[in-house]
Amino acid sequence: MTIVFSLFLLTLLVVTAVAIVRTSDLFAAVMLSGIFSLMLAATFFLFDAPDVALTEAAVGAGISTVLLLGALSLTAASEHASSRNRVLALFVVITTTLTVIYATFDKPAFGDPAAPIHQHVAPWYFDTTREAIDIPNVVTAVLASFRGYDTLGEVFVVFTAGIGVLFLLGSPGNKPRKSSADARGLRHYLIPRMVGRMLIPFILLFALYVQFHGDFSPGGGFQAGAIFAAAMILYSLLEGEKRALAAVPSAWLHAMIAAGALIYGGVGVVTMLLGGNFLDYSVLSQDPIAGQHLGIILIEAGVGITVAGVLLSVYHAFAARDSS
Amino acid sequence: MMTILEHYHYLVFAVILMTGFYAVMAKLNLVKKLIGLSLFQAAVFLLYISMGKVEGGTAPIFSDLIDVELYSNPLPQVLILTAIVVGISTTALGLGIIVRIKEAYGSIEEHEIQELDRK
Amino acid sequence: MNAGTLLDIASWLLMSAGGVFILVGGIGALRLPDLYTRMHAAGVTDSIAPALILGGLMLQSGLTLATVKLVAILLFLLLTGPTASNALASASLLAGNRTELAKPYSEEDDR
Amino acid sequence: MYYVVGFALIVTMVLALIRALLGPSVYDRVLAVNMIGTKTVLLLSVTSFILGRPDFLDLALAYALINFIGVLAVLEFFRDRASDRRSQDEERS
Amino acid sequence: MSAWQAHLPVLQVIVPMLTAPLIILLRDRRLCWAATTLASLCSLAIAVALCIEVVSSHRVGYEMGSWPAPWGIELGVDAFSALLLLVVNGASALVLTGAFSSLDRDIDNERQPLFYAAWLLALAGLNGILVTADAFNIFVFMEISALASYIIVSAGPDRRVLPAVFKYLIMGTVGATFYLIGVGLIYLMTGTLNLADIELRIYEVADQRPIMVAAGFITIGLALKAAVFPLHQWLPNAYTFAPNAVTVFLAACATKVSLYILLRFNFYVFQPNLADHDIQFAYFLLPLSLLGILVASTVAMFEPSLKRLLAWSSVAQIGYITLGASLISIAGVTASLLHMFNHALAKAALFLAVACLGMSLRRLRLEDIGGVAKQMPWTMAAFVLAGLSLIGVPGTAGFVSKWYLITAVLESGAWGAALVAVIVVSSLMAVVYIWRVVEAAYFGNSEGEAAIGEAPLPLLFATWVAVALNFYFGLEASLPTGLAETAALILMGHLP
Repeated sequence: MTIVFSLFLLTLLVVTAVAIVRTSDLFAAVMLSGIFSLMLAATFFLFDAPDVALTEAAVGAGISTVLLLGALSLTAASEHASSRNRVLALFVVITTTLTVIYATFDKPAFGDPAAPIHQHVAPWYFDTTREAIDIPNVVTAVLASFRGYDTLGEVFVVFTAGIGVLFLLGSPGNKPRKSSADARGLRHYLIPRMVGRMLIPFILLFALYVQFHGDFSPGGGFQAGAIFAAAMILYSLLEGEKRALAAVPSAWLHAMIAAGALIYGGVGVVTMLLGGNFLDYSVLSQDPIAGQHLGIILIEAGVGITVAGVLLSVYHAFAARDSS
Repeated sequence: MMTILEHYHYLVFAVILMTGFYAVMAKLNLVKKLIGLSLFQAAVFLLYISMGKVEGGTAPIFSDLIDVELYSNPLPQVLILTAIVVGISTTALGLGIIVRIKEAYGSIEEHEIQELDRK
Repeated sequence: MNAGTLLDIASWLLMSAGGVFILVGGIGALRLPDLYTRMHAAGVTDSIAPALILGGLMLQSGLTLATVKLVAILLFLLLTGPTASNALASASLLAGNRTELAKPYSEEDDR
Repeated sequence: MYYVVGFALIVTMVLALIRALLGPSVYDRVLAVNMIGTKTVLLLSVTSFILGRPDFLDLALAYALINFIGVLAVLEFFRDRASDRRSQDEERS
Repeated sequence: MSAWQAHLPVLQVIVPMLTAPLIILLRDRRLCWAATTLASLCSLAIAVALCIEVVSSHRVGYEMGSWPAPWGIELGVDAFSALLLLVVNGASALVLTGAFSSLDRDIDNERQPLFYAAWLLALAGLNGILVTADAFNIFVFMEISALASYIIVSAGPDRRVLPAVFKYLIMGTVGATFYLIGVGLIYLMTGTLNLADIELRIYEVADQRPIMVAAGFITIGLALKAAVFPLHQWLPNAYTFAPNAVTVFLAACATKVSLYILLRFNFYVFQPNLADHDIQFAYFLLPLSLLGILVASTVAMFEPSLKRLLAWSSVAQIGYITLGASLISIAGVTASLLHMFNHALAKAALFLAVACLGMSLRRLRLEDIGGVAKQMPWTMAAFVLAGLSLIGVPGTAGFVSKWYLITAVLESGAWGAALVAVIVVSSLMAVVYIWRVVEAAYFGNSEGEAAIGEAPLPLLFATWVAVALNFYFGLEASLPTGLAETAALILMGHLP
C-alpha cells in the first residue's frame, strides 16, 4: 500500500523538477529544490532507506539550501536570459531519455525479490553482519566495515571540497564583511531568537545521539556531522557570524577538518601496524567482534568531525564574504 | 499497464534526469546550471534506491519489534550515501567558483562572461 | 468492548480529525486571498493537526520509546511552527507587505 | 486509518506545492516550503507506523529541525537583501 | 620490509592521501612544499616497487579490511595499472621537485598549504582509480581527483580560469554521473560491483538492454572525462589558464587515467561478453579519433597562445591513443598504451619548458616569446628536443609509440594505408605547430623586456630530466613496451 504513496510522491517530484528548471526566479528555484529534496527523502524512506532519507533531508533540504542561499545573496536573484542551444540540448536530452527508457523494459520489476541484485552479494552482508560484526544496522556495517574504503574516500571527497572552498573564498584580497551591523544575524526577531537558543542544545544532543546510535538505528557520522553543522548554522543565523565564530573559531574548524580525516586514516594505519589489512578492525581488540565495534565507532567519529568541520567552514566562507 | 506501474520509478528517474540535464546544457545562468546538475544527480540516487527495494521487505536494520525476515538491499543505500556526499561536495565547490566569477566579472550569466572575455 | 478497542477508536477519531484539519488548512493555504490569511490557514496544519495526528499515534503505540519520540516531535513542532510563522510574518511586515483585509493605513501609524 | 491520514497529508502537500509554484510573493513560497516540511514530518511519522518500524521516528525529528533551520535561513537571506536594498537607497538619496 | 610489501597497493593511495590533512596544519609554505614533494617521491618509490612486483607476478591483489571480494573492496594492480602508476607518480614527483618557484609566484602565500593538500589529493585520487578493482570505488576516487583538480586549476592567476574551471566542473560531473548510471545498471543486472566478478556474471545477461545502455553510458561518460573529441571543450581553456606547473601535471596524467578506466571497462568487462561490442566500440571510436587528430592539429597550427597550442595538441594526441585502442588488436592496444606513456613524457617536458618561460615572461603568446631563445637558451633547447619527441623523430620516445601505432594500423587491413596517411599528415602538422614556436623563439624580434634571465635551476633541472627521459625511453624502450605488451595481452583476454 505504501507503494501508492510513493507513486504520488514520485509524480510530485517530476512536477517540482520541471518547475525548478522553468522558473527564472533563482530564489524560487532554490526553494523548490528544497521541497524536491524533502519529497525525495520521503520517497527514500518509503523505499526502505531511512539512512539515505536522513542524509538527503539533512544535506539536500538543509545544508544545500543554506549554501545556495548564501551564494545567491552574493550573486544574483534571477536569470537574465533563459537559454541557448535549445535545439541541441533538447536533442541530446531526448536521445538520452529514450535510451534510458529503452533500457527500462528488460529491467527486473520494481521490488522483485528474485532480481539478481538481491540474490548475489546482498544475502552475504546480512549473514556476515550477524556473525562477524553484530550490530543491527546492516547499512552501517556495510558502510563502515565491508566497504569502509569507499567511506574513507567519501570523507576525503568532503575534505577536498572543504579545502577547495577555503582555497577559493578564504583568500586574502577578499574583504571581510563591511559593518558589524550587517553581521548581526536575526537579532531583532526576538521570538525566533529565544526559541532557537532554547533548541540549540537539544539539537546538539540529538546530533550526538545520531552519531553514537548509528549502529542501532538510522544515522551515523555523516548525518550527525550535518546535523551538528546545522545547529551551529542556526546559532550563527540567530546571533550573527561573529558570535558563532567566537564559539567555534575557524582555526578549530581547520583542525577538525584535518583531525577527522586523520582519525579515519589513522585507524587504517593502526590496523596495518597490528598485522591486519588496511581497515580490518578485527585486529583492534582480542575479540574480533569487539574490534569491529571499536573500529566502527572510531571511524564514524572521524566522519562526523570532518563533515561538521567542512560544512561549517564552507558556510562561514560564504557568509563572511561581502556581497558588494 | 502493469509494466508501466512496475517501472514507474524508472520512468520518473528518466524524466528527472532529462530535466536536470536539460538545465545543465541549455541554461546560461551558472547557479541554474548547478541546480540542474544536482537534479541530475538526484535522479541517479532515485535509480539506485528504487532498485534496492524489495517488495514486502523492510529497512535493513535488524529489530526485535518486527517478525519479517525479508530486508531490502543495503548495498545501494551505502553507495548512495556516498554519492549524496559527493553531490553536496561538488555543489559547494561549484558555488565557491560561482561567487569568485561574480566578483571577477560582475555577472553569473555565461554569455555575458564570454562577452567580457572577448574584449 | 475492551480497553484496546476503546483506545483504537479514540486514536482513529483523533487521527481523522487531524486529517480533516490538514485538508482544511491545505485548501485554505491555496485559496485564501493574501499572505497573512494564508498563513492563518497554514498555522492550523502546523499546530492543531500535528497534535491530533501524533496524539492518535501515541495512543496506538502505548507506553513505549516510540511515544517518547512522538512527544519530542510534537513539542518540537509546536515550538518551531509558530516561531517560523512569527518570523515569516514579521519579515513580510518589515518588507512592507500589508494585508488586504485590514483597513488601509499609512506608514505613520507604526511610529 | 493510517492511510486516510497519509492521503490527507499528500493532498495537502500537493496543495502547498501549487501554492509554492504560484507564489506570488517570496513569502508565500517560504510558507509553502514550511508547510511541506511539516507535512513530510507527519507523513514520516505515519508511514513509520504503517511500515511497522516506529523506531524510525528519529527521522521525523531530524526533518522537523532541519525544516526550522531552513525557514530561518531563508528569512536571514531576505533580511540581507532588504538591508542591502535599504543601504543602496540611502546611498542614492 | 616483506610485511609492508603486501600492503603496497593500499600504501600507494594512502601515503599521499593522509599527508594532505597534515599539510593544511602546516603554516610555512616551504615546509608544505617539502612535505608534498617528499610524499610524492615516496609514492613514486611505491609505484616502482609495485612495477617490479607486477613484472614478476602479473597481478598484486589486496583485500580491503580482509573482507573477501566480491563483498569487500578489492585492490588489484596489473601491468596496465602499473604502467599508468609510473606515469602519474613520476609526473607528480618531477613537477613538484622543480616547480616551487613557479607555484610560489602564481599563488598567494596563505593559500599555498591548501593548494599543496589539493595537489596530493589529486594524486591520491588518480592512484586510487588505478589500483582499485571495484567499479563504485573508481567513482569515489574519480571524484576525489576531479574535485582536487578543479582546485589546483582554479589557482591560475588569470580571471579567465574561473569560467574555465566551472565548465570543467560541470562536464566532469556530468561524465562521472553518466559513469555512475552505467555502473548502477550493471549492478542492477549482475548484482555485483567487483570488476572481475562483473566480468564473470555479465555473460548471462549480456544480451539484455540495460547492459547495452550501461556500456553506452560508461563509454560516453568516460570519453567526456578523457576529453575525447568532440567532448573536449573543457580541456583547452582549463589547461591554458591553470598555473603552469599544474598544467604539466594534468596534461601528463589526468585524461590518461580516464582513458584507463574507459579501456578497462570496454576491453576487460564488456568485450569478451557483449556480442558485437568490439565492432560498435570501433565504429564509435575510430572516426572520432581521426577527426580529433586532424581537427585539433589544425586548430593548434593557427593558435596564437603557446599553452593553448599545446593543449590542442593534447586533444590530438588523445586521438592517437583512442585510435590504437579502436583497432581492437593486441598490436593496436599495445601502441595505445605505449603512447599514453610516451605522450606523457613528451607533454610533461614541453609544459615544463613552458613553465620555465613563464618564470620570465608575463604573457605566453607566440608574439611575446619573440627572440627569447637568446635569453633562455637552455629552456628553448629543451623545448625543441621535447618537441622532436612529440613529433616522433627517431631516437625519441615519441617515435617508438608512433612506430608501434603504424605497424598496428598496417596490420589492420584494408583501411590501414588511409590511417597511416592520417598519422603522417598529423605528424607533419605537429612539425608545423612546434616549428611556429621555435621560429618565434629563435628568429622572432624581442620586444622590450630585454633583461630576462634563465629560469630557476630546479625548474630547469626538472625540464631536462624530462627531456633526458624522452631520449632514454626512445633508445631503451623495454620497460614501457614490456608493460604495455603485457597489459594489452591482459586487456585482450589472453592473460588472466
